[in-house]
Amino acid sequence: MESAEQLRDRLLAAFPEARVEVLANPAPVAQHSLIIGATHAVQIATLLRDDPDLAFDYASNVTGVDRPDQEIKEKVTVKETVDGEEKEVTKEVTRTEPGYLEAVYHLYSMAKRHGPVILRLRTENRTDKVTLPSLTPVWRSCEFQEREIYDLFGIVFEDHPDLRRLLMWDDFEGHPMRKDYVEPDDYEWEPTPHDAVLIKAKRPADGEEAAPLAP
Amino acid sequence: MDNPSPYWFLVVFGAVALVFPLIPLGLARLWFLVFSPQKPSKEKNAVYECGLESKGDSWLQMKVHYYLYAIVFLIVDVEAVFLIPFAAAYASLPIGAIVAMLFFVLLVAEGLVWAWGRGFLEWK
Amino acid sequence: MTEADEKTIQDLRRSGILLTTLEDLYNWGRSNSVWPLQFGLACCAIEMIAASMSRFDIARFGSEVFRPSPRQADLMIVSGTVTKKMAPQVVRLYNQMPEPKYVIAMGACAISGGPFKQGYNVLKGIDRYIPVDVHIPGCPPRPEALLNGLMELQEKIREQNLTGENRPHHLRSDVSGEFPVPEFGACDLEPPSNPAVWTPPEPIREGL
Amino acid sequence: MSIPFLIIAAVILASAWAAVSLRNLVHCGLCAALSFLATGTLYLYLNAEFLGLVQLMVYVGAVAVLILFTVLLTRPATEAADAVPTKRPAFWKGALIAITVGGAVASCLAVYAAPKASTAPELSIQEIGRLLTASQQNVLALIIVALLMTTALIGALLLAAPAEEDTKGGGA
Amino acid sequence: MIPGVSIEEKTDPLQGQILEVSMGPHHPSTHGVFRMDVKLDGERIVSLKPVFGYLHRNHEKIAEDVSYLGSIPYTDRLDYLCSLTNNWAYCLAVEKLSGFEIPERAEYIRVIVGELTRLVNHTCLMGFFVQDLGAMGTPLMYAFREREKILDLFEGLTGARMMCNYMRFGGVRCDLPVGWIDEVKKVIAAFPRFLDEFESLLTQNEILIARAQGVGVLSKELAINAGITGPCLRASGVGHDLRKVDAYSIYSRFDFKVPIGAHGDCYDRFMIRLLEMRESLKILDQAIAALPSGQIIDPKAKSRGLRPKAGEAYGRIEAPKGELGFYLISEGGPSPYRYRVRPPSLINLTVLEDMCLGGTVADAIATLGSIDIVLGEVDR
Amino acid sequence: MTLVERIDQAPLLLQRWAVSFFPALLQPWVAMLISAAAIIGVFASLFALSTLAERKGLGRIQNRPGPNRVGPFGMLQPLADGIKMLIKEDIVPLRADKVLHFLAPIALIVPSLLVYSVLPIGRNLIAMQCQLGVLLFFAIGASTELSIFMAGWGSHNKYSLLGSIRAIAQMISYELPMVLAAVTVILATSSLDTVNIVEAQAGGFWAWHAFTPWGAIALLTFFICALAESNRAPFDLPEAESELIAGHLTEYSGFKYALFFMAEYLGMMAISGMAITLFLGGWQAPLPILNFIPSWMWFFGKLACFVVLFIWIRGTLPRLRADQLMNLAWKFLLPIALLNIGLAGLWVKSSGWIAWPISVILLGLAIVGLGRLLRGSRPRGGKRIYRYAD
Amino acid sequence: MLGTGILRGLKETARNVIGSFREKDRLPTVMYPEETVKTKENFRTFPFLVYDGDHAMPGLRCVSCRICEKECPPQCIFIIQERDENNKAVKHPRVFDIDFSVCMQCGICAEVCPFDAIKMDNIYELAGEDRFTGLLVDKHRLAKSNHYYHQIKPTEANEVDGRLAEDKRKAEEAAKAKAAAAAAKAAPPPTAAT
Repeated sequence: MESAEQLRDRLLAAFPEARVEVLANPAPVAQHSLIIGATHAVQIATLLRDDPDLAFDYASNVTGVDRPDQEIKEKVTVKETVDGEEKEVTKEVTRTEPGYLEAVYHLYSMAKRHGPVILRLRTENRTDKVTLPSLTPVWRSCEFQEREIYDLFGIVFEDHPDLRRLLMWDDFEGHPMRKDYVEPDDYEWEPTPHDAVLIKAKRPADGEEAAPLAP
Repeated sequence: MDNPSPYWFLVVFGAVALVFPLIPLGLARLWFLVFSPQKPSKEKNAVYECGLESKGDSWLQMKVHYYLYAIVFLIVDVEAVFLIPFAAAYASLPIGAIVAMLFFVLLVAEGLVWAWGRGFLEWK
Repeated sequence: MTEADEKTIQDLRRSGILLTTLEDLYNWGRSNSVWPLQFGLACCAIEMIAASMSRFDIARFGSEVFRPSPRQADLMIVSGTVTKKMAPQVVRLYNQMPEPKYVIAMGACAISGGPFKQGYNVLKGIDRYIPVDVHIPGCPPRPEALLNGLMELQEKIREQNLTGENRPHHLRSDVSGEFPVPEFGACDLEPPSNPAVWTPPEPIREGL
Repeated sequence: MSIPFLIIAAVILASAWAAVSLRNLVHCGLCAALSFLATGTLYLYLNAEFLGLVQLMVYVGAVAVLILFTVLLTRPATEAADAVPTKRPAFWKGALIAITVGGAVASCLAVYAAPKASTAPELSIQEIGRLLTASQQNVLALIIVALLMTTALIGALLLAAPAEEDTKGGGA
Repeated sequence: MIPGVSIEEKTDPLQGQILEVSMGPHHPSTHGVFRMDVKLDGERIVSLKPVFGYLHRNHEKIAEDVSYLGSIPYTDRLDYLCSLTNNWAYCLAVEKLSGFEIPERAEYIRVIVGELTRLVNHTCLMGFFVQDLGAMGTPLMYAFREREKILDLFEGLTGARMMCNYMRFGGVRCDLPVGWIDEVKKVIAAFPRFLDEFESLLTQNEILIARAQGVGVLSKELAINAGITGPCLRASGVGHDLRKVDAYSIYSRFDFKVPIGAHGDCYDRFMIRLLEMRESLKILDQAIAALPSGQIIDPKAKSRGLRPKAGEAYGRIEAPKGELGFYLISEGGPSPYRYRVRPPSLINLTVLEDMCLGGTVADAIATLGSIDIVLGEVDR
Repeated sequence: MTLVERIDQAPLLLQRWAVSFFPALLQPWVAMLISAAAIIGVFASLFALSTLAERKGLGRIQNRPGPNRVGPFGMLQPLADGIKMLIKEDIVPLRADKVLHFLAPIALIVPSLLVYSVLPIGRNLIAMQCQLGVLLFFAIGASTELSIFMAGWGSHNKYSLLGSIRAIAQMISYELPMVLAAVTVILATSSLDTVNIVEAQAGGFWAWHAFTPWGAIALLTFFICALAESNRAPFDLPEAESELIAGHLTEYSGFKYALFFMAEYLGMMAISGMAITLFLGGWQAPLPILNFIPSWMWFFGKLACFVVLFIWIRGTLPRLRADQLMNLAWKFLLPIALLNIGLAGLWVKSSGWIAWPISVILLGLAIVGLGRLLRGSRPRGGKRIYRYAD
Repeated sequence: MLGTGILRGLKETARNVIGSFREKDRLPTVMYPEETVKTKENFRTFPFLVYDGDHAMPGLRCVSCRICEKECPPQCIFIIQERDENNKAVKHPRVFDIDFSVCMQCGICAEVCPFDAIKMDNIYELAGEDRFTGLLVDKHRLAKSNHYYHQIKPTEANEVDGRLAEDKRKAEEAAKAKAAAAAAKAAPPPTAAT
């Protein structure tokens, strides 16, 4: 099978305006993925499915990932004019990396028995621009999984035939798989030491130190 | 009536058979009165529908196919009714009578075959 | 056994052998013919099915008649995780069972939410909404544990009085026969528990 | 006029009245079935055994079912029937037909002289069977009945069959 | 255009009303708390919408809170009929993420318990399927009779009947107890007798044939496009088995075949499982014969306090129900940043409506039974 | 009267003895009352026994012992169930048609009992000998459909309504081949009187109607229809658990449900009794040597065999689908039954041996042909061959 | 076709009925309250605390290190460490509760315990009416003797005992060596070379 880079080049050759980037995966398996721009996603997906060399006829796993806004502290070297003299100063800057929601598609080919190709589609942010094109028209197997992503992460898939909540009830508010989802406070006092439970039950911890660990 | 017709037994039996289920039902009613009060309530006595609240009316308009079925049944039932006295008398009947009856049966059967061919016997 | 109990028993003795015989018969009949609702929720349901299969054979206790309709069932075996999405249905099914009815909470999930207690969609114990007669811990409990729970329940039924102050609630006319069905709220059930059935225990832990 | 006859007659009349006057069509159908049942009983009481049992089998077993299915074909039975539409011409047409038929029946009854001794002939089932094909007239009647039944079957099916079946099953 | 078929609802008032019935969540044959909102025209289905979530236990959310090790017992409860293959798939994903090696012996043990799990699953499924067709539980009883024997093996090896919690990253938790292999041999030697019994009880039964053949047909093209995996896919005529395709673990060493059907109906799905069990028995025989001695876990691997380096991995195996995949993203923390299960049951349900349209309720029940779902996995 | 005869006629003698205490005017009526009570008593206890037999028998089929803890060998299980049913709260759905909901079980159980009046249970042991016994059986049996409709429609539940519609369609469809199968016997014996029919089969099992080509086919037809008429597996569609929860019984609780249950068993035993009467020699012993065993024991023995067969089939077979069920009735059983009448006629008119080959050939052709036709509605039948992927 | 399959099925069930009277394999029912399935040695249900010696509380092996509490996936273990008069931590749990109504019987606590102090029991008959007091098990109910452990899991217990004895020996040796070293440091003995 072609490597991620080759695939990117092939896709860029077919759709020169499209955004296709390779995202390296440092894990030992090295399943690298392709970040696809939303505008050309359906065309690229159709190509991946229909091209006889690629023939990715089977979308195995479709899932969402939530990347909240991150505060990144980094040291930046800036040139500043101090006392009329230009100096290189190292400053610590706090920068907020905007968060996004991501839909990840794992594609395989049953015909050619190769794979996976991993597509990643990213929304612009996590609040209002959370729309992505649905790939259900290309692979039917995305139908429920995209509904699940809509339910749990809040990504709205355009052109999805039946975009409703999949797991939670219809009037449910919020998207529970997001990292910042706050669960309803419905624990009773209970004997388990589950930290959250104890905090919720508002009982101060003993404050004792942990015993020495195993020798 | 010194020698009642055998069918009077049906009347007597019918009466007894009517009383038979009423006894336990009455006993049950008595039990509820004395010991265990019945507690009907809105939720409990609602219509069961897989644990959900029932949607829509369950008394609804049915398909015409059920009706067609009943028609076919009625006709064949009547045919069977004609067959019974014929069968009872069969042993003493001449061949002509049997042929006539065969004709009768075949005529009705033809209707049945027609209905079969047109697909009216398909349950939908 | 409290004094009041003793007194009731004395009262019963006095009121004649007929009543006690009736009570015995009543309890004998009920306890030996506990028909469960055919109702499985999750993993424990498989062990519940296993309990009705040839190796364990719940039929020996007369309980193999798993009725699909709540109208003919005596026992609801809550076998598995009750999610918040499922809880109203469970309560409604319980309501639709005729009295006298019993509930066995089978497995950790049904008792308290169990390992999934931390989940946002998991009800932390079915006893928040309906009264549970027997708890069977385990994840899942062995089929024998279910049989053990069933025998526990039969024992409980046999000890119930037909008259007197401590007669079970289904014999009282002043206790309602149904429990409010919770509704879906914005992110939790409304109400989150039925205070008439369930009160959380007082924190009694020493050292906290 | 014996007491059993009175009881049976009362049941027939009451259930027939209920069948036309009840609001719920399913109840009407069931009352009609009761009326059939009572009629069957009347036949039995009059020693017309075969007729009585056939009445039970065909009317209670088949016609009543047909009626109930027909009721189910209508709009949901719970909907209250409209009040009798006295204003509409249909009512007057109906009334006219009723009066005509009633008059005809009444005049027939007036002309008809009932035979004095109305004891039913003792007719065994074998005798009935033999009579079915005993004479040419009887055979003719039998064949006509068969033809009628077949026609009724085909006609009823064609009338009631949904339109799609008509277009589809041309070759049969 | 969405692949698949659709049927228009009739609106002709003479045709009777469309009856809306919900089958489930409490229904004897929805395999747990599953619900199908069915619209019926007479007895024909004109619309069938599955409703999920009645067993949504937040598995993924919980797994993103607990340690890598702590998720293993939770995976047991995904597809609660086959906990060992769930363990396996998860361990495979973690192994891919952190690069552990698996010793020979552990691989063999995994194959043995994995195939035993397949036997358990298929046995039960066939029992449930025939139960759904209305048999009074007899085939199910026979199936559970055999299942108990295999559960005894699991109990002897892992300590639990259903929730085995047996595999660990880089191997398995404990070695085989003394005499366990002999018991396995006994069980699998007796197993063909059960299969024969089951076959003569059912496969030629006219009623079963009438109920299952030509019912719930799934075409090859739709099956591939809808991501159907496992026996459902193979019954539709696609010879796709991850044990052959990926040849993960040591499956390339065994001689076994992949049965495929030609019609894609309920009967094929039923028969494919029956045939697969016979193949599993073959694998078991070979694996037991070749079981090496040695280590059972990679000494480099650690279970407690595992913190894989940042990265992601998708590991998949051929679970009895189809492709079971785990997708993990690590940020280097003690628990995965993103943990996702690709449940075969949920995705196999995608085509449920297509398979049921035009059939009767009874067909829908049969079709659902033949797909083989477990709600713990569908809703997670 | 010999002792054997005395035992044989014991029920009758007991009845006469009891009646003799009453004034002559009342005697026929008291006799009727006693017969009615006896029928109800005997068959109600047989109902209890057969539920127990069913639970234990199904258990044995399924490799488990079944109820064995209530009383000795679990014998008291039906009693416990009965007590429980009696004290169970009786739920009538709020939206149900209360009158029909209440009347349905009663309207079902009365005809289920009435049909027993024409079953000859032993020599001279028949509650009501009448000329048209067989017709009476079917005529009264036909009214149970209405009761089931009342139950299903009266419950105001979708499953109930669907179940009852199915039940009616099924029962009317199977009534026809059943009646036609009985017609063959009427043809052969020229009588509708059940006693005459039994007596026509005297002399040994070779005289039973089941041992003629038309009789065998008619018995088979009758038996299949009996399964369907009593809503037993594999024709238990009206209460198909896996589809319709409990069909028309869904909304019934307490003793009303028990009554339905009882009616099902009573119907099953009545139809079995009729099959025995028509085809299996009724109370006749299979061999003349065995005549010392009381006639009613033969009847109940044969009945027990039928009940066992019912249980056995229930424990083995999956359920048919509604349309297949209808097809089986209309497109297989009905033509076969019609043809069978013709063969029976041939048999009666011909000298016997020549009818054998003709019957066998014709019936064989018809069964195979119709079977093909029936199977033809499916895309492909028969044994399938499975390939293996490479 | 034409019923042969049905007949074959009927034959199969008939064989099972007859077999149920003759073969153990066709009537595998265990008459539960009277007889029980012999569970396998590995079988686990709920955890218990092992103590050595005759007295439960002093003999607990648990040192209150709280590893199990942290590793327990559903977090059903609750431990508070014992403190002496001087508020100094003692290697003994003051409170050791396990909520059986939450426990998922995974056995991870026993697996991670470095002191072999918590092990998996094999009792399962715990059905009761009371959820809170009945299923919240404290250290007194959890404590079971090493003897009991040997009874339910002989192989494993022997292995553990061996390992503990080994550890103890090593620890003693180490202590001895340490003491010797300390002594040597304090005053190098002349015989050290031998």
